[in-house]
Amino acid sequence: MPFITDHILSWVTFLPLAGAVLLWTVVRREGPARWLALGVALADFVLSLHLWFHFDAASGVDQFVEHAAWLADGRIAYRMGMDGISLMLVMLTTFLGPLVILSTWRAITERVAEFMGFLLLLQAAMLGTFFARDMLLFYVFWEAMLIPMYFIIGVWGGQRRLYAAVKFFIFTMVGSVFMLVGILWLYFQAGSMDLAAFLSLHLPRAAQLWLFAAFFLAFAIKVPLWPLHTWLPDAHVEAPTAGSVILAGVLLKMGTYGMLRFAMPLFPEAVTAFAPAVSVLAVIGIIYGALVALVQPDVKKLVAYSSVSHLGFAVLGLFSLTPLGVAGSLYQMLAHGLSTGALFLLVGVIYERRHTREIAEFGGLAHGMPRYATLFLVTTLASIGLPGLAGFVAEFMILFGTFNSGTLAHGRLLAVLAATGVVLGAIYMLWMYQRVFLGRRDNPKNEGLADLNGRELVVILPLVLFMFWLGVRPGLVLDRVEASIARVLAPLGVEGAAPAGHGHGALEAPAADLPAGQGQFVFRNAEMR
Amino acid sequence: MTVTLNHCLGLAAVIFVTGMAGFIVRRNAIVMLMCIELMLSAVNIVFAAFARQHADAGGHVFVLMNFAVAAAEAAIGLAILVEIYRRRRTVDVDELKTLME
Amino acid sequence: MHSPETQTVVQESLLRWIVLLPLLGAAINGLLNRRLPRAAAGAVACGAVGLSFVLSVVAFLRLAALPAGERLLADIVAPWLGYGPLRVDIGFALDPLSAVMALVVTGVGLLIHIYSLGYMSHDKGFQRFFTYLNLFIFSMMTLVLGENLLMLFVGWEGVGLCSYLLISFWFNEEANAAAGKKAFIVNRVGDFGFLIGTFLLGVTLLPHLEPGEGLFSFRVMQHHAHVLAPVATVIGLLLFVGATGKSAQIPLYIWLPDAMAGPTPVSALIHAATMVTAGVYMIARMNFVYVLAPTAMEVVTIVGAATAVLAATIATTQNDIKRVLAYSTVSQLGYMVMACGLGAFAAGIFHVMTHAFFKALLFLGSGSVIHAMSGEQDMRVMGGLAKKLPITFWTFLAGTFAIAGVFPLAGFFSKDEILWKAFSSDGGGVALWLVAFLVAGLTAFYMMRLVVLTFHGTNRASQEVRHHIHESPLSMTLPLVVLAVLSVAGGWIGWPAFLGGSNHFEHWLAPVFADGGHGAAAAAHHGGEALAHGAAAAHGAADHAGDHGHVALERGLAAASLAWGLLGLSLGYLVYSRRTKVADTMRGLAGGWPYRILLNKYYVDEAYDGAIIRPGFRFSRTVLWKGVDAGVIDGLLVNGSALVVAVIGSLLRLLQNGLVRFYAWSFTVGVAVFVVYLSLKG
Amino acid sequence: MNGFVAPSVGGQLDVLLPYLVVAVGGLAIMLVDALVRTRRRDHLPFLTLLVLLGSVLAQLARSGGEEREILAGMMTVGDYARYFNLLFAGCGVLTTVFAGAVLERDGRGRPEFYPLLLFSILGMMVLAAASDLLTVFLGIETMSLAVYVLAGGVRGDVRSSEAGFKYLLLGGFASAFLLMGMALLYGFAGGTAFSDIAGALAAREGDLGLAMLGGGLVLVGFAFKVAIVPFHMWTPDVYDGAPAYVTGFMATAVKAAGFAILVRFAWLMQPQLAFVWYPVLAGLAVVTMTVGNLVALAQSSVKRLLAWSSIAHAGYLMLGVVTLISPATGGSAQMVLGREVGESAGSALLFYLLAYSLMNLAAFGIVASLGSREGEADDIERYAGLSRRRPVAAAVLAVAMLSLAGIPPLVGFMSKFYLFSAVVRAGLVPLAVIGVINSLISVYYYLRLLVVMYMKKPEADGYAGHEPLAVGAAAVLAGLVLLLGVVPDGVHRAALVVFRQMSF
Repeated sequence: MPFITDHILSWVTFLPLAGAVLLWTVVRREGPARWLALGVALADFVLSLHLWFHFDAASGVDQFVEHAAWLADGRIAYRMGMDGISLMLVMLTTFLGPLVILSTWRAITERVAEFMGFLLLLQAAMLGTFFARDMLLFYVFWEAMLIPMYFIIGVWGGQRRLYAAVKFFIFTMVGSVFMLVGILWLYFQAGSMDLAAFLSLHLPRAAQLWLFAAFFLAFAIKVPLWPLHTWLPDAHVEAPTAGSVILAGVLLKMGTYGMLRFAMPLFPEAVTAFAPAVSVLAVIGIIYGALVALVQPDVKKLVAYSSVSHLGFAVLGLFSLTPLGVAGSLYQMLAHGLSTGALFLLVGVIYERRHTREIAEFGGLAHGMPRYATLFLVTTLASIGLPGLAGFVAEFMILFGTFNSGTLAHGRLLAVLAATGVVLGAIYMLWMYQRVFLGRRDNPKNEGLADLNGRELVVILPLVLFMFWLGVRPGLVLDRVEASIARVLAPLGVEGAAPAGHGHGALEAPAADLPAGQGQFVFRNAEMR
Repeated sequence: MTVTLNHCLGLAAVIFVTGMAGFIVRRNAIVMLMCIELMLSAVNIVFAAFARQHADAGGHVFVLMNFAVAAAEAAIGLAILVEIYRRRRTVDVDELKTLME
Repeated sequence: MHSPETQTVVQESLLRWIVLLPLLGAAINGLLNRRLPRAAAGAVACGAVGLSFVLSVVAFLRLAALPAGERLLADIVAPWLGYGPLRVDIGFALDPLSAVMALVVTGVGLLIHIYSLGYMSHDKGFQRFFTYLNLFIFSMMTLVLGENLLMLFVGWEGVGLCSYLLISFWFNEEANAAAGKKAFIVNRVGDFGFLIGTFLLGVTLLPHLEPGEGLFSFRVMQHHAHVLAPVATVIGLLLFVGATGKSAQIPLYIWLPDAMAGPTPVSALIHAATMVTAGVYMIARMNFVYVLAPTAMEVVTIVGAATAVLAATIATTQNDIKRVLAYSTVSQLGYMVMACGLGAFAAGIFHVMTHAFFKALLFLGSGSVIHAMSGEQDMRVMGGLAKKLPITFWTFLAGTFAIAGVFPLAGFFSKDEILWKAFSSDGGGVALWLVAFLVAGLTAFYMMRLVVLTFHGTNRASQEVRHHIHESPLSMTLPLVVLAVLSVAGGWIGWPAFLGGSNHFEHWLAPVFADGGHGAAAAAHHGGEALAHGAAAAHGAADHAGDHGHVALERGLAAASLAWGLLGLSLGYLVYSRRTKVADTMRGLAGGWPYRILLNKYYVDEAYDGAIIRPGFRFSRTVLWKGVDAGVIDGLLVNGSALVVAVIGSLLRLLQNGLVRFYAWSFTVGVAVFVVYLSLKG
Repeated sequence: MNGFVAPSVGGQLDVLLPYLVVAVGGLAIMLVDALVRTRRRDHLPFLTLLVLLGSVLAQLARSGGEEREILAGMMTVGDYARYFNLLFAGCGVLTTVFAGAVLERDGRGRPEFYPLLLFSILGMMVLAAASDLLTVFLGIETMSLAVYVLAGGVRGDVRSSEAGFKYLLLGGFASAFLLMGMALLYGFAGGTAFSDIAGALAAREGDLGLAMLGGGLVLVGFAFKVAIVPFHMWTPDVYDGAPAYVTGFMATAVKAAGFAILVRFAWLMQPQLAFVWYPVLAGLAVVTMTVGNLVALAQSSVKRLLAWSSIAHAGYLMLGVVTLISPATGGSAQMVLGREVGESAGSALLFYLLAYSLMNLAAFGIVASLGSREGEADDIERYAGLSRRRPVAAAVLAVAMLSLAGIPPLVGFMSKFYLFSAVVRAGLVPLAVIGVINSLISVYYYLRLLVVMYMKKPEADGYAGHEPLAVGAAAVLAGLVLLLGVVPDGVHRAALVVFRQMSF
């Protein structure tokens, strides 16, 4: 169907939006609303499969490009494109979409149509953010994400939902507004909002530092990077399950995606200047998040803090400034999306049954609900990076990359410190698992809780499946992103996997005897753009 | 002595400031309205003076317009004031404090 | 895609099935679970392991068929991690070393599977148990046959997981769950070191790889070993941290005794015969690194020796039959580690094998006892079981003599080998020999104590318990017998030269470690002075068989250790069977503080708890969470700034007082300011 | 200059037509109301709409073409004037709709309302086209005098009359300053026509001090009308006291008119005086937006909240004016860069005024519709759960709020985007940063209304007023807010053209 495939990106992006509009205007009754939402999400996933199968991994350039003048004689335009990096996050988004909707089947009982509408709207905004190749367009999608999430938390949330919702909104805005000024400034330097035009600027160092700070703040808050993380636990705890899943699954990745797509290639000098500081923050976040997760009485809050820790890894990988670390970071985005998403879904399951998330309330659940316990365990193991599951690949690549970082000062020390996060991860996760699932089933309220039903299995199993798949066959992802990451990092003049200490002298050596596919890991400034 | 431009301007300034001060100090609404008239007349003096200096009629025209508008304004003001007086039995503006933070 | 270097070696697709069959079994049992009748479940599990044992034998024979120099079968299944220069394959390799381990793991594993059929027959988690057990065999075989360090790590973590699952198998008991968690976490601490070591290894190797070489492939690493020379010590130590976790060495041994919470077959399989020896295997596997790192080797030796002593002393006082065996295991592991530290990798592995036989036997025996005593594990209420459980008793006795190093049982050869290396190697010396010697005696002593308390004298259990005592079913006794035979004869393949044998075992392994020596020589070539020593040590280790210089001395020492062992045995017998002077003096000690210290395992757990765990939690809760998160960031910065803004707002609000005259006044002030400014400007 | 040439109206009728339509229409409606003796008066809004429609048609009949001076240069009618006239007419139409609905509901006859509305619009139209101090003065006063009554003329409503009177007093006080400024400018230029002033400035003849002081006072007069701190004090009280439909009119049309002349006047004085005024105007802009937002945070009354928000927005707009006259425009609009910056600022201002009117009218329309005979919907807490009682009204109000907060893809964001990009382009990055920080603060209180409407449980005494017509009109506005948020280019281009024609 050419009329679809020629504008596939627009279709993928705006199909959910159309669904949302329908849900707010026409389809108001609960049942139909649920099915419509599910249908739309599934359709969107099917559409996105086209991207997966027709993506040309070799080149790594933006593909399925769409362009239409928008403002200022086309200096600001509707520019959409997708490279390997976007592809992965888009697939994650469209893949989670239907599952999330399915997970709310029983959880959301009032204002169903509105809720589903907001979910779809959110999905549209997120997809747009991943596709946008025009800075204003990007910013519009970026900000547009706020509104639906704000409502999802604020209307369908828990006790302190108002506080959480506003906190989420304001926190994110704080970052964005400065980025906006930065974008405007660049706009007049480049004479266009085209990302490519931005990339071709040669900015003075001072300017780079300011602009990087402006952009980075926005993304760091979204990630969230310590110490800007405090909105996350509140948001997670108050948000309904679906909200948490989307939040952890995709929304947080916006931060790391933004860093990778914009902050890093646009301001190479600033990146090298800030990288040490940022990576230190990341490591603090890893350990800090883990330690705080250790003492959380609420399962959801524990998972929330674990996200802080996990995404610390992602940021660390990015600012290791090695292709391996960056790829690992991208992989971490996916792995975390799967495992933490699944964790929130599972927590939601027990919350639906018991209407509490206090760890102390539980114990010995494994007796009554073996399936639930098993899947929960697998997910737990995935999130603590057990080999064979997705998390391990990501953490290994990130830590190895950081350890191997030629540009990052103290790369090795940081990698070592970060690795302690792996240990701590095991501690807080397994301790939580023990207190919730093992031991005697003392609390009578936990008697006779139903095990996972068919619908819940359908929601969880695909995620678990992919945890294994990504754990065993990373090539699925890595082969598709290699070229794109190389392109994105080109402005940084990052050398390939040249070892630490070996400085630039050693660059030519690997270039010479690396076979094709590895040669691209050696960048010379000539090859930028 | 001959009346120069500066004399006129000086006089106007004095009257204007008087009106201004009166507006700020006095609490009687009617007096405040009169203070505004006072300031306007100061303006008229300036216009007239400059009109003479530039030998240009525009200033005089302005003065005339000014009278008209001032009258209209006073009329409306008094009308609303009457409405207020009906309800409040006062013309003390400091009493008008139902609207405040 | 097969990385080029595998072309040179024989491709043997058999290997993957050795690993995958148990996984298949686990999958079947796991998915069908209760739906599968016990008999079928048992059959599936044992069948899977049995098959992979058979395949291991086949593979072993094929390997043996090759000329000694090129004994290597490889099976590269698929690429795993491929990104730029980083290339790691999913692949398996069989060389003399892994062949030995494979046979031991699948063989002993099979026996224990069979044993479990009887032992777990009444447990409602029967299918789950065999799922985990098969899963363990799968992980362990991945660890053993892994073609590269990362595959080994996969297995490494896998066995850790399985031990977690099996220790907390009866998770109804909070204690069991806790024990499982403890095991996993302590191992994680070890893995931390292992990972860092891996990174350092990879980073150092990366720039020297030829195209398509798998970064962590053992072959590749061995081939490039010389470039590791500068960092070998650090790598060696880091990897050893991992070993201290898995193989329960100081300071991370604390998890193993608690691990006895698991079902006894698990203790036998995982916490005695196979998994805990993974650390030793890994060190032997990475011998080419260690031979370059004399310092690391010394550390390994010392830690091993210390652990051996510490655990042995504790073992003498424990009352729980399984705990005694657990500490004995720790101490024996110390032995093996020490051997590796001395460069006597072959001897270490040899002891791994023999220990697998007799320690498995002992655990299964104790299991049989516990089974008979309807779950009782405290030896103080046992006794006099010899007559009631004849098979168990005699097999157990065989095991005891084996571990005590009685000639010509298995234990004698391996232990004597290690003692000799402790004495003769450049790393060792008289002092070390004495330590090891002491441990040997202690071992004999506490093992005999165990035997006496359990089987000798009259039973001290309650009426109905005593009433139920009965010999175990065939499925349990059969493995006992087989293992007993192995414990007796298993050592003969390592019959040493000085007793007129020709240590087949060491020769079989020689190529693996000889190459290590080779690499060391190369390194000595590259690395220069500092490493010559280590290289020499390796040589001493590698081809000591050929050296007949100290035959007399060797014989003397062997005799001494044998005598010493017997002394220990008889001492144990005397003290705990009938009243004598010696016994009384010994008992006199029992009340004293040395005894209490030993009984409480040197208070190590308490120390960890008080020094690290509690403070850690307190810090996280009070300082980080309540303090930094809630207090500083949210309270001070976020809500604080919001508050300031709000306050300013409501202050400005006060200006809006509704007074026209005030409004006019502010207006005028504004004008005045403007005018003044203009007059200044103009 | 000879001011004694009798202005020949002949040949200018076509241009004057819109003005005449409104003026005559206003008078006509007064007569009709006086003559027709029916109790019901729902024909008045209808007639008003007709008049406004007529003026609009008269506009469009003669759109395009050059600016033309008419009435001997008293007025200059061109696209600039037309742009604003259409804006005023639009505001008038919606105000009429809202007022009609509300007055009908409250059963309050206000026959004088509609003609006065028209007269105030007439004043605005004159103001937008004024090219002579005299017309400026007449325009402002016509507008103001009418609005005083619109605000204060609700019989039997103390708050209303108090608001009206306060407005009148301070308005008079302010016009005194305005006039004094004009007088001084007259003294400087020797004529009241803008051309005279421009000429004098260009020739640098006469006492520039007079020009600066006079111009400054005139600016103060305008600043009062558009509520720039510290000349804003009347705003919250009057907005609060006046009925919502009038407040909406004041917040949009009156403000727009004020800026219409402010922009024109600033551009007129720009060449010589930019450097003198620019810093103080910048200061005023910053203070205005900051004070407006900060105080708005502390509001519990919706109308006061909107009042303060309108002050804040006046601050943003002032930022545009600052950019317009900033040194970046090169002191002389003839330089190319200066010209570009000037254009971007001017067009941004025009677009912003339109956008601001759309979203504000939508908001006030809803507020007006929610009220009842007992009183207006002013207490923010009683909006609780509105989304359940009046979903459409709540949604419209929510859109308006988000747009005011500058969240994409709503026109509020686009207008801020155009404005701030002009500011940044002029190199005034610090001002832009202050601006965005302010809009960040503003988010908080705009969200508060959303929180109350959507996230709080409904109260028993919650507002439930329901005026389908008013809500419908507001919904249309909300639609426009969204539409122009997505495709603002057309309007922005128009604004650009309009401003060009006015300025060069």
